[in-house]
Amino acid sequence: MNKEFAKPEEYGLADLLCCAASREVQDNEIVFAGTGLPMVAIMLAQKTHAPNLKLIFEAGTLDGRPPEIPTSVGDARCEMGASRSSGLHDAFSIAQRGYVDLGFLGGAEVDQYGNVNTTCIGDYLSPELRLTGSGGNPDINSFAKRTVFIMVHEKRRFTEQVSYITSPGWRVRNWPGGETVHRRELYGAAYRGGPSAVISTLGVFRFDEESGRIYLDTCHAGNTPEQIRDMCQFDLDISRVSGETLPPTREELHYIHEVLDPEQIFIPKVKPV
Amino acid sequence: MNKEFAKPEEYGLADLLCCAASREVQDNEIVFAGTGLPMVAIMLAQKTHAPNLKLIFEAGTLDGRPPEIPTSVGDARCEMGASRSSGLHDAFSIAQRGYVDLGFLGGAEVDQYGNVNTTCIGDYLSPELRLTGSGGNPDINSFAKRTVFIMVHEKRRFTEQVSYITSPGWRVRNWPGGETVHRRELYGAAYRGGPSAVISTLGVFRFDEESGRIYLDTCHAGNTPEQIRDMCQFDLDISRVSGETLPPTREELHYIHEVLDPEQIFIPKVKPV
Amino acid sequence: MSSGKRITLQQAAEIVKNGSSLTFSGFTIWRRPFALVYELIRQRRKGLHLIEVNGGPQTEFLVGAGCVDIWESCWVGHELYGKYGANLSRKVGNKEILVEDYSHAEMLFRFSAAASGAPYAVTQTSLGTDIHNPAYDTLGNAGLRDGRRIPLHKYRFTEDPFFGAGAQVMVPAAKVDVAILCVQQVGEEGTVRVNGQFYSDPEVARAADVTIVMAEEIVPEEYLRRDSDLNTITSFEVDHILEVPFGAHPTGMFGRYDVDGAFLKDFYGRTRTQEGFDDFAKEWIHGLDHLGYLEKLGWPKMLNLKANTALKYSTGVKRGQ
Amino acid sequence: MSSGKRITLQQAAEIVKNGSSLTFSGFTIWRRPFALVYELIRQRRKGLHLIEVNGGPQTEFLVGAGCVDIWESCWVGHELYGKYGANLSRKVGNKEILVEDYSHAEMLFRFSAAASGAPYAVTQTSLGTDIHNPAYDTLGNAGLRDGRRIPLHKYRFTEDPFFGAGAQVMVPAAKVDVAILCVQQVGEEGTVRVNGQFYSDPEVARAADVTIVMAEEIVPEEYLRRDSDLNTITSFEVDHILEVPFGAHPTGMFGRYDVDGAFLKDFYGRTRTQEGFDDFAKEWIHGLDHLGYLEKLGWPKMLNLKANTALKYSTGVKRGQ
Repeated sequence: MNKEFAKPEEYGLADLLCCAASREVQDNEIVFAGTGLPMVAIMLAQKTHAPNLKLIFEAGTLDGRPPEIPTSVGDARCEMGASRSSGLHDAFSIAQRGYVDLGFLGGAEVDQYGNVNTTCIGDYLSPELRLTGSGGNPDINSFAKRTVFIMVHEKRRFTEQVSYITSPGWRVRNWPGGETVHRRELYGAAYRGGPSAVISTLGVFRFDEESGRIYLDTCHAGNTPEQIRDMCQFDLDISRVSGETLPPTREELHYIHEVLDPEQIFIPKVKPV
Repeated sequence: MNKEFAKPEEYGLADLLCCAASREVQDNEIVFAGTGLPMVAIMLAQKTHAPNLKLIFEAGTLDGRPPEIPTSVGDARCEMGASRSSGLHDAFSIAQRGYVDLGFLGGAEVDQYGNVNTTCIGDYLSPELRLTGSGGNPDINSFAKRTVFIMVHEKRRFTEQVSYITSPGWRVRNWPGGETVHRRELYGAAYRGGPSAVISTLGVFRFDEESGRIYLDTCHAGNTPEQIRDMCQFDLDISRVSGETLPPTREELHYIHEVLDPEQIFIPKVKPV
Repeated sequence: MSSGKRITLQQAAEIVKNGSSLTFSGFTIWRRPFALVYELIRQRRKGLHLIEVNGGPQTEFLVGAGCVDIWESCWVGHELYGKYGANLSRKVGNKEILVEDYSHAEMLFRFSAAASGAPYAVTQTSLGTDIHNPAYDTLGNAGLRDGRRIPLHKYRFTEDPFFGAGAQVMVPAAKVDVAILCVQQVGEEGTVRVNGQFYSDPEVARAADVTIVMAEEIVPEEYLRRDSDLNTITSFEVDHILEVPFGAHPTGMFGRYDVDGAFLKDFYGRTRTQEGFDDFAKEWIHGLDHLGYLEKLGWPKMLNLKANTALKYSTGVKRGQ
Repeated sequence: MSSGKRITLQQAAEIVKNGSSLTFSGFTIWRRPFALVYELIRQRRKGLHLIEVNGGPQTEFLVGAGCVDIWESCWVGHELYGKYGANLSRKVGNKEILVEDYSHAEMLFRFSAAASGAPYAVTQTSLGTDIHNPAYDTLGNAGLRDGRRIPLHKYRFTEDPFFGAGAQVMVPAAKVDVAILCVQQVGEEGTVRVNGQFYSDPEVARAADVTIVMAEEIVPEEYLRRDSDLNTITSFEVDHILEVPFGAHPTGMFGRYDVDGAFLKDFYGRTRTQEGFDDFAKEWIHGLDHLGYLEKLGWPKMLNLKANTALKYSTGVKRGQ
């Protein structure tokens, strides 16, 4: 199939994010997927460069091969073609046991160490806005070797310090004291890695495992490193930018729109001008 | 059916033990059963006075209604008609959760506090004879509200102190120190009772919950309390004897030999003289 | 054999008292015991303590109706049909409800511990997050930790002494008064067969003191016992049963019917305010019984949601809408 | 899709090294991976560390053959066909083997902990017994507690801090190198479907670093995935698969064949002495391969053991004999 890159007018931002996320997956990996764009990204990887990846849905579907995109991890479509339809105890036990290579997650806020908040905006004890809560975000992030966050980029979301650490980044709190330590010091046998990338609507960010700090890796077309730095409340490291985020290929766009999400449940189709 | 007591020549010792064990079961109870005579006893209770008892087999069969006596708790006959065929995690979780009313167990040695040994004869570190090991004996005995032991009565088996406490009686060891304490002090929330009877080939013994000591309740026909006391290494309390162990009824013998164990796998048929 | 476990929807709701702690079957927007949730709202139950592996529309309905004083869980929303729990969020903002946050795996391990009679579980999840921040112990701050239903601590830290695996979080067993399950089939004696993912249903059924099972169908116990290795929950773990077809609506049931996304979207859109919730409840809950509710939903909608028996999901639903 | 997981019996045995720790599927005299146990004996494997939820004939064969240095479990015997483990007992008497005793539930919870990646489990079973006697810590007394495969302590005591439930025993996760399972069906990619009781198979498969599945049949993966809620172990938890019909003989397999009681009785009767064992092994193990073994057993016996497909057990076997 046509592996040429598509032209800018042929795809939208959601397509770009989906393809960038898909390329984080390597073949044969065991991937823990949430609902929405991550699921499209993983299934895209399955159709293209990672045919042997194994998909786990938090609700209990193990090595799933849904024929159509499920709209939720509890969806009946998850069960079809799976190795097992089971429950949460299996899904989380498998994760804690160390089987999971990669998890895709989202967040409302992220800080420079990859700590993510999905719990509340403002003081936890008197929040401005209560959000959905953690879900499995901290669990997948605790147990997987790598996690990738997909986020809408607004300056208030790329914050100096998240209101509430829902999901552990590279430098976390050592409770009950609360002093900041490297994740490695806290996790012991469960230390297998941590957040490896944030894919925002402006660019792709990665982390330095030692310092635990985020840096800009690639900019999506039309954004400069400096512009992206201005869109962060913390001082973004732009010294390691490797170039522009690669656009979707025609093959990828075909799979997204003709095979995986023809109903445009998660990814709208760019209308020809 | 004929609920008259059978005449002495119509039944054997195994019949008597089986019926005595069966009468320990009350209707609607959840009963944890091992292989052999206990299983016949429980199924006998199911056929007679306890039609609604629920049977659990350690290997994972829950609320079983085997059409024939299984020869082991892993037997395919366990599965037939059961509510669930599952695994050990369910069986032991259900037990620890407190569902089990009664467990039937065996033992090589028992002491005056109902501690039972199925592990070794002689010093554990240099045993005269290594036995089968604990199996689920201590587990069922820890979690059930009542346990009943069925044992061959030899003087060396009714001992002052068992070689090894495999299964906890009423007075047990408080490790790491090893001082003897009442079971109630040790078990906390898991304290629900303990050994309630020993059915030996000579008589039926019960326990005083407060002192934890065994006493003789009934003698099987042909044995006097004094004779039974002489067959114990400890000083058996015979002050509370209530009489003779009731013989099997004709109905019970019918079920044992015509319905439950016609193949005489566990209970031999007494041959007419 | 009849076990006398069969009760009505009204009787089932009466088992849940003001102040009871409560949990449910299902996952997010799937297999939630809605017919009974509606009945609890009709009976104006108060002071409930919800302890959920994860929340969903059932949380939002009960919270919106003012039935809930404490919510202990990890997540609430309507997935694709409403991205957060607007009713919970409003009540948190107004300090009308106490929220105790754990992670999803922590909640699951808490229920697993309770289901196996253990007082707690050890795990390495969520280390270093604010979930473990001692200042954020809501029930402790409210002075509610009595060591009976509510554990004396939200969590404790320890170290693995066996393999040097490092820091461990001890999370207390999730003990609840009543679990309400919504499944495909239950036998007359209580044996449950769930089709598809069983989520955390086996754990919540066993963790609760009283377990009520609502099923699409009550089937002959013998039918289920013919293949005992296909069953999900044991007869004696279930105290009461009732047959309520389409009882999970607006959530979905594997193999039977899909999620009614349009209904959830409408709920989510209309219940940002208390007035909006009250209006919605007047329209869809109060003054109706379960059959009246189904009549009001109507045949065209229900036939459209009905799953294709080969595929196990509806081919008629326009998804994401 | 072929996964390249298929290996031969000989290759499977070679995965188990001298000194490996090893565990098995099944329960007492059911679904034990005998074809592979025989092959390990033929290959004269040494120094094995068996960690078993419970033992059975497979233990007795491996112990009798001198393959085992350490046995960590709770029970060994042949049920109705041999009431204790005579080979183990002999080697314990001669101090040729180390035995570490736990209770059955403790072994199960140890495997459950390992399977869920936890370093230990807490339980209240067996409190006050000599299982917890500190003097009887065999592996500790032998100086083998390295904190890697063998935990630093046999157990630890603690108290429940959450509900005042009292004394708790912490039992270490059972970590093993290799698990060998014997089941009815495995798919080409490793998905396992067990019929009947699954005992502790899911836990041991996940607790092990390498999992080998011997099945009566390797079936198309698609066949198993058509009903994913009937499967027992996930594809990616299984590393190697092999098809070995009647591979559990002389133990039984639900729905396929019964226990060969006569064979076990013969083994039990003849192997009280080492000479007896060696003689038995010469007759039934060495110099044979699996097909040769089946030929030697012969058609009349195997047809007699074969389960009736409606009842799931053999109607031909005279039980107890």
